[in-house]
Amino acid sequence: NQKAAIQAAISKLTETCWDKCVGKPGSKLDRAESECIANCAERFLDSSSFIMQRLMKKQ
Amino acid sequence: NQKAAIQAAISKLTETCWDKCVGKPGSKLDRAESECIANCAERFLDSSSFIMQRLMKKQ
Amino acid sequence: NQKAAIQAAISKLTETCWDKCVGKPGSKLDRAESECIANCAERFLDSSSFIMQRLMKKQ
Amino acid sequence: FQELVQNISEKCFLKCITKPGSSLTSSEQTCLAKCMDRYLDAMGIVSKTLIERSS
Amino acid sequence: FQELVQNISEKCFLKCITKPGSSLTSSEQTCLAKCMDRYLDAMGIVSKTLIERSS
Amino acid sequence: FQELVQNISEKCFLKCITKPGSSLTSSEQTCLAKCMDRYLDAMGIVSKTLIERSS
Repeated sequence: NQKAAIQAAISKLTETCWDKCVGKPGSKLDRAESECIANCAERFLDSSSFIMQRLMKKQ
Repeated sequence: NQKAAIQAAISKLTETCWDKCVGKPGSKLDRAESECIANCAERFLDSSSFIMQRLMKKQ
Repeated sequence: NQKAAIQAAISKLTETCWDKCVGKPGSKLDRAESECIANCAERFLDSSSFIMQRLMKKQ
Repeated sequence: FQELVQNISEKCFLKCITKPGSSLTSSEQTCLAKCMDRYLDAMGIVSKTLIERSS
Repeated sequence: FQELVQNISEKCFLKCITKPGSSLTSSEQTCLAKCMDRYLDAMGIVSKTLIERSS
Repeated sequence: FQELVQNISEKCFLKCITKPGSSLTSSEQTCLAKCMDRYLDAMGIVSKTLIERSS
């Protein structure tokens, strides 16, 4: 169902953006880390839809 | 069932501790590697239960 | 079924050999990259069958 | 819930327990606690982003 | 098809978007396009190898 | 069993076959054999630890 799909996407994206953006865990996410995570999630979704559209044109 | 869950846990933990502890494979695991693997497995389980308890308090 | 198993194997092997062989993506795979991918796929299959045979002897 | 515990445990074990010893030290526990909180923060940002985009 | 999109997105995001900014730049898009084409090339080589071996 | 073969193949391929050539060399085979034995040793230690803790 859709809810499970969204939760799986949140789970996977969090792992990807955590690895890309977060260093030593501090007492809060600093501004650079927070921005990086938000941009990482947005750009990952942009990248996926770019890839999907381009793949569909090829077929 | 429980047996499958334990085998999955063994499989996953072996991968994690292998990556953390074993270098170039020799003719046997040296003492530092063996200790590292045992401690890695113990501390991973400690960490998981620490995380689980802390998550449950938050909810 | 067999077709799904082959597709899963293609998918997994492509990931492994991509990580091992391809650097910055260019306008085509250069010769070293193509050879590396083909050899990587062949040697991975050799390695798997070597491991499988050796494991079966142990049991 | 199980999957969340699993993901946080893996990510934070790698960051916080670099040389596993004979018990969890207090500094390792502090690191795990912070790491878990930051992971939940990160997940919150990701969720917000995904929900804004899908609406 | 979904799994292919997922695999290419993950591999190519890591290679092409090193510092995610406020939008996809044109050079990031070029990189994604090349990366996707090279990934399909790699998959073609792997498929050929697997099919030759299994026959 | 299939999953064990898969895990060992992946871990040991990465450790032992750094530059895949036109055949498996004998030193690569020796490395694979040792690597598999050490992986099984590691799995034995992990299993023992898990079983002791869960009893």
